[in-house]
Amino acid sequence: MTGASLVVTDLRVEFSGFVAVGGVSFDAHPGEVRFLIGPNGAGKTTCIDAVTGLTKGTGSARLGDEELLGKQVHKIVRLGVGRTFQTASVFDELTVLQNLDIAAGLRRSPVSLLRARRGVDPSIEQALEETGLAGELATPAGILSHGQKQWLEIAMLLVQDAKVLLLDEPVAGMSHDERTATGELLQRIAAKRIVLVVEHDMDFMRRFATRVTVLHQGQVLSQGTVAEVQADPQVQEVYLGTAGAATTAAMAVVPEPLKPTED
Amino acid sequence: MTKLKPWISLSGIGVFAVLLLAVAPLVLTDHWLNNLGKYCCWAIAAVGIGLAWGRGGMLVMGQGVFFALGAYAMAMHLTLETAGDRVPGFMVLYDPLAPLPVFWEPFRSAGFTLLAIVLLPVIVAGVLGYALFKRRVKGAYFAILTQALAVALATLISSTIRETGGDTGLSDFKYFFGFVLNDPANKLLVYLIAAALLIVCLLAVWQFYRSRFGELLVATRDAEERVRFLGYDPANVKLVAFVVSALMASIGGAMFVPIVGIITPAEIGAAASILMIAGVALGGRASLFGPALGAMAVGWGQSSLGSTWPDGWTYILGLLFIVVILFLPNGLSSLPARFAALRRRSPAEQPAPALAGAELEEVRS
Amino acid sequence: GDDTAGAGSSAAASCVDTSGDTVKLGFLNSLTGGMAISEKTVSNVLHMAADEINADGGILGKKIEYVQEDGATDWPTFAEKTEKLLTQDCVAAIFGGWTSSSRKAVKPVVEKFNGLFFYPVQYEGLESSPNIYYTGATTNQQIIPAMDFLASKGVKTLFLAGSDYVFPRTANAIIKLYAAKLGIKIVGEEYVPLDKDDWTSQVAKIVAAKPDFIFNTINGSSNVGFIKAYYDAGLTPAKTPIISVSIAEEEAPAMGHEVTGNYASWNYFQSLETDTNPKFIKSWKAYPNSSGVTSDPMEAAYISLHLYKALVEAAGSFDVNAVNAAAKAKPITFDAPEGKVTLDGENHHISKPGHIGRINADNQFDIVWASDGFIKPDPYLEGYDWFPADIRKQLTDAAG
Amino acid sequence: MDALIAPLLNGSAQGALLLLAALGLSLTFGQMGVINMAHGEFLMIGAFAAYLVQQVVTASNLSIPVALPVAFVVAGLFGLLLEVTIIRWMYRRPLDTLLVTVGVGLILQQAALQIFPSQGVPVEKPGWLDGQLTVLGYNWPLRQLFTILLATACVAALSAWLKYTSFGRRIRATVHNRDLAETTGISTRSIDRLTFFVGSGLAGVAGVTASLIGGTNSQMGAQYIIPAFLVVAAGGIGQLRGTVIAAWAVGVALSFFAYWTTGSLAQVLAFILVIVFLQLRPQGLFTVRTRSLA
Amino acid sequence: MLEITDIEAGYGRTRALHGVTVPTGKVVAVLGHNGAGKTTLLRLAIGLIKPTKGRVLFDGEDISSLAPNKRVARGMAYVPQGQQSFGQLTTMENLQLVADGRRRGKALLDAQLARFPALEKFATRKAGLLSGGQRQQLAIARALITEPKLLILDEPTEGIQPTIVAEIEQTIMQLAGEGINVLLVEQHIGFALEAAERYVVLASGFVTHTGEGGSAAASTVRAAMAI
Ligand SMILES: Nc1ncnc2c1ncn2[C@@H]1O[C@H](COP(=O)(O)OP(=O)(O)OP(=O)(O)O)[C@@H](O)[C@H]1O
Ligand SMILES: Nc1ncnc2c1ncn2[C@@H]1O[C@H](COP(=O)(O)OP(=O)(O)OP(=O)(O)O)[C@@H](O)[C@H]1O
Ligand SMILES: NC(N)=O
Ligand SMILES: [Mg+2]
Ligand SMILES: [Mg+2]
Repeated sequence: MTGASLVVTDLRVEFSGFVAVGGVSFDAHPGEVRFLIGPNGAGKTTCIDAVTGLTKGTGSARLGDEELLGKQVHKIVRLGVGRTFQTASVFDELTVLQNLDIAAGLRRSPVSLLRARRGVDPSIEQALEETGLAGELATPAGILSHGQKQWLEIAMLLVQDAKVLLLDEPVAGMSHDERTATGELLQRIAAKRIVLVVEHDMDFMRRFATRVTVLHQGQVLSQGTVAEVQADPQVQEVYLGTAGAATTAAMAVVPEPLKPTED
Repeated sequence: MTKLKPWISLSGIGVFAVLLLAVAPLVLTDHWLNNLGKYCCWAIAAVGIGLAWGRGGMLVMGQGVFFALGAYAMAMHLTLETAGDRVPGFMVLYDPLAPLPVFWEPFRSAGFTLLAIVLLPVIVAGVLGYALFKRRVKGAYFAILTQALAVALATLISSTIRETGGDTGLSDFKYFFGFVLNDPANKLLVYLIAAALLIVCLLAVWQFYRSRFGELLVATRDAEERVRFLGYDPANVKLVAFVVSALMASIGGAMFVPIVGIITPAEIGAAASILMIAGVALGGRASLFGPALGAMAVGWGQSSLGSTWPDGWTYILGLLFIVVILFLPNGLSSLPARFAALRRRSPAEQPAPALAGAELEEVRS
Repeated sequence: GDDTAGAGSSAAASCVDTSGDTVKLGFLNSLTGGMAISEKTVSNVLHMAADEINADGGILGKKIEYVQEDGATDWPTFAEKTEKLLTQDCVAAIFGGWTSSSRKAVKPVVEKFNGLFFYPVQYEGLESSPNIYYTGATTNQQIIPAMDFLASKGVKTLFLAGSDYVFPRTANAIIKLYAAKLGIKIVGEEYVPLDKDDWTSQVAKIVAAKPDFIFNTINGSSNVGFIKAYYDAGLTPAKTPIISVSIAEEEAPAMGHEVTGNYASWNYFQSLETDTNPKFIKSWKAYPNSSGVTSDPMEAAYISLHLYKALVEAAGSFDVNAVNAAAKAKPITFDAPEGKVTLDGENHHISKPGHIGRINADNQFDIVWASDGFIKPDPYLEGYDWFPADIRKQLTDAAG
Repeated sequence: MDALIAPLLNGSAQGALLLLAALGLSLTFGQMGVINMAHGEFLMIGAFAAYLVQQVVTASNLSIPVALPVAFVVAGLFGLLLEVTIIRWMYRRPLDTLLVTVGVGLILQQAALQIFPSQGVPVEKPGWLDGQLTVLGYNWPLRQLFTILLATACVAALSAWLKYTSFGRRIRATVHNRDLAETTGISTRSIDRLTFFVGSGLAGVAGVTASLIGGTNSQMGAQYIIPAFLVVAAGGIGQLRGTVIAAWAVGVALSFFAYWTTGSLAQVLAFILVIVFLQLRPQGLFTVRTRSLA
Repeated sequence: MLEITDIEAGYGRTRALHGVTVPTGKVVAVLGHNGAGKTTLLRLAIGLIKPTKGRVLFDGEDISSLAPNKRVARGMAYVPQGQQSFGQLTTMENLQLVADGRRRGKALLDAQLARFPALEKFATRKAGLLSGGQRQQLAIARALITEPKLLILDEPTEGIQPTIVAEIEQTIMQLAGEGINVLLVEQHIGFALEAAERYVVLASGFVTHTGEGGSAAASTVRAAMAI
């Protein structure tokens, strides 16, 4: 199934009458870092929820030949779809190693579950290297910082060998350098996998996105390259800000003063 | 939740086995040996609760149900063995002409009885657990539901006097699979079986805890939904732990019958189920030895303190719940680690908890 | 392991030691749990009887030294404590128990160790054991007199209300047999678990069934709920009276005026006028922690200890076999508050007078009916042709 | 007709008592997440309070109306004491509150057994509750009507308090996230104490009613605790509306089962019914969903 | 107004802050990598954790042992990291919670609704069902209703859409202009320093740099924080 794409067609999610996602279509392919952006409440997280089985949705979401909608969460995961959460969730009582070992366990036989672990799986070692968590091997995940937990989540997806990584605001709360490191990590990962990122950090998006889909009020507002999307006046209006480039610059490395302040 | 090195735990079980199987029969009177046998039965059930609750986060407040399955299966067999061809005496009065109830018949067979002791809890816990876990019933709901189930079963047994002996229970067994129960030698044999079964259960959970399944169980306890997103069905993980713990309760119940000589609905109802938990909490819910030792301690307290000072024992038991849960949520077995922590004063030198340290060594070796 | 102070001796032979100037006796009552509300009093009156006997010089000149054990309303605990009393404490005899379930738990243990158990509460009969003495009523001393009383009042229809356990179920089985003989129709039969107080649904059925009388075999606090539901429903002793076998002077006060006018069948009432009763009442009222009223079960418990003294002194020994032989050798009697009772050495029950009392405004009982003298105990109802012989045979076979 | 109307009316009254017992739990369990197994003993305290009031207010017509607020306050104070000494340390460990309060319940029961006459004490029903109301040919005891009215009044007062007052909002906020509530300026300590006081006080009110139905003794609380928890669970955590419906349904079911089968079997069947229901709707009748994974 | 001097604090046996002193100023930015201890410092400031050593003064008064709600009553407000709201309460109830019992409560509430239109739109929805950004807006609105003297913000723009980020940043500047003191944790160093009068950089719980704010400081800080 290597090389299969994630194709979402006419996805709809309703919550007792409220249409959170109203017919969204997009696709994502291995080799690209796909961004999903849009105003707060646009339905980005809900899209991911629907694709991963957390929320019921109609329409279609296919990974290669497999329809994902309607399957149970763990079955979808077994098809190779992994995700992270807007608020990081790892197993606080277990160490980093144990967290990763559980993530890697998916491919093991039930009998091996009954045996004790011996040594560290090579795939885990590699994921630790990639995410820079090697030094935290024995740290209980509960006392990792916010950002470290997010890396741990990504590492768990790596050892899980997920073909699709759906990342909900993976760099929220990270410092600039950490964002850069994470972005580069995603680029490396994306070489062989599908990576879909939800983010509000436009600087981050500009640096690492290959293609962008913009959602607004549960609909696709715009789709294309970073430059195309940024140039879209509609996107500027509802998301980037009326001042377009100027507001975007507020997020940039060297911001322009927004408004003079008198002390 | 100190994690001991595997060989330490294993030799601990060894020492425990020697104490129970060799030392105890030599030094204890028949009466106290019999009592110790009874505590072993509770300890077997407690080991299961430790697995389900301590590691799996499922507070089973109705372990009496599974205790009952084993106990009543065994008691029905022993009752029939004692009655021979006749209908058991207690049934006669309510309907002298009616035959033995149908569900009693197969328990004439020793093989069926043994099979039932193992399979009944597996089937019942399997179906019940599947239904509850798939529907994501957990936490307090699960606790209260299982407790309600225990109460319902106890009430049902109490009210079916001809079929089950009712509130009076089943008692007055003369034989145990052909052995005369009144014979002290056979009593010793029964005790040894119970003690050996306890050791076997400890070994089983020892392996569980050090296995990957043990880690997965803890992960499921702490973040069930997250486990789902790693491709596991947490319902199955919990189901395994629940079924195993039910099986242990059933075994405990089955051995309780020949040792104590009577089983009644009171041994399986709300109070009894909670008392089993008291032992587990006292010893340390997530530790290996805690549940068993805690259950034995509570049993012993009941026999000895409950004897010399009955009113006081109730207060002590009440206070035990309060003090242990409040100050020692991980039970008495967490005391050594706490003292150790006190001795190592400076927190800066000791940033990682004990768990991490042990884990590290395990990885490096 | 377990480090308890085992005496080291094996349990096989009796370890009772009466060589000193005391004799050890065991008292076994539920001091905690649900039945404590009833059994505490029995325990207390046993203490009073022991004090009395000790003040009087003891048994065979030996002072009673008692070991009080808690049965904790748990039948296996009753069994365990019986074994402990017999093999660890080496008591010469055990006194106590209340529910029939507790007695059935004790029975195999006293039989196994050839001990003695004195049981003080009215019960369902159909039992006798060489190791148990029954000082409460068997069915022909309480249930049957009550039925005779009902027949004498011309009762035609009867409703049975009981707690869901062995005594009420068995008692009602017997009542139904006798009612058929007496031509009384049973128009309903309801049971509620011992630990449940709410009788409203069942009383609604009683209202609908309109019986002439209600036969009440409810035990414990559930009685309060029954009486309240009865009163709430507008049932009255004038039209639908109750006859109870487990409401006595102890229980009635907790029911207030709502129980007034109803009946109870017992052997002993506080209002009984005998030579010995005033002294018994006086001692009890003065006794520490006493409830202030005397009642049938506590009187039977009082009898049990005195009867034991009489038995041992007749045997000249504390040995169980000697005691049992003495019981058979000649009739042992005791001048009890209910009158002079005589022990039947064969079935180990005592003769008792039957009385029906009616509850007055003070929650005391006015005696309205008395049997023709003392009734000989007949636990297997051998003197009653309406009791099926085949059941009797099956029961005795199963027991033997 | 009687076969239908009698169980329906009796059951409604039974449900009302269950509701009174469950109401306080729905606060302390539903709103605060505390599984108070000593709630039954608070109910017992309310009943004993009613008895003590009757020793002072001897006019039996007056004593019960006086006993209701007194029992509320007395049981409430016991609850407050429990909160201040024990529960306050345990808000992050809901399952552990269950075990701790089992211990508290044991102690309270034993204390009551030793303090009061072991057989229990009489609580006299006021004269104005004597008699029956004829409903479709069935003579419905007035006391049952009283139970229903009392339960209705308590539910109305409680739900208004929770829904429309700032106290109510604060309670709900504290339940949801203690740290956040605290940093929002809510004194979570006072909210905890107040909530626990009211929840336990309601048990006291239930106790007064229970004392008119069954015995007033050390064991009385035990028979209400499990059914009351089942009612709260079946209604949906923190959902008063659900608690009301569940209590009524369980009461009526109990009564119908008792009418058609036996008293014991009715208990069993009612329990099974609730368990099966909860299997079908694990979050109870009414559910609150959030998006968090926790 | 808020003085934090020589603080040591942590979680259980883990110490997260070592001898931290925060410079005083109208707007103080706290910078640092993941896990540096920024959130811990703010939790300490509002009183959710207690220092094992050191002093916390507010308006000259030692508040080290004061419960958080008392600190709020004295004029501090806190917006925690991670878009926290009372999920079971509606948006409106979340706001009423803080408006209750305040003199100008209603007016303050309306002002916030005007500032964040999404909140007005979803006034009757349970806050637990809002999107992450909506919840963050709600959290800020809640803090502002209390008319704080000192506003403690933990990454207030995390997970917020750019238009609203701009608005929040504007709001912060504006509040600072109105004389409200701000203790701010921000990953957008540019904005943080722009707004800040002083800044402090934390690394592994130690203070590594402090200095005056202003855009000019950005390159210094960035150099200091380079991995
Ligand atoms: N279970 C639910 N019930 C009702 N409404 C919901 C539910 N889940 C989400 N919503 C609504 O659906 C809309 C989309 O939410 P979603 O979380 O997908 O937004 P988002 O694009 O991820 O926003 P953000 O960037 O703020 O995280 C929001 O208005 C939210 O309030
Ligand atoms: N509840 C906790 N228990 C134990 N240690 C904790 C806890 N919370 C945080 N820590 C530890 O304290 C240190 C500081 O964490 P803190 O959350 O203050 O970092 P931060 O600077 O806010 O990071 P981020 O930018 O990721 O939010 C980290 O090493 C973290 O592991
Ligand atoms: N013997 C009785 N009352 O159980
Ligand atoms: Mg989102
Ligand atoms: Mg932080």
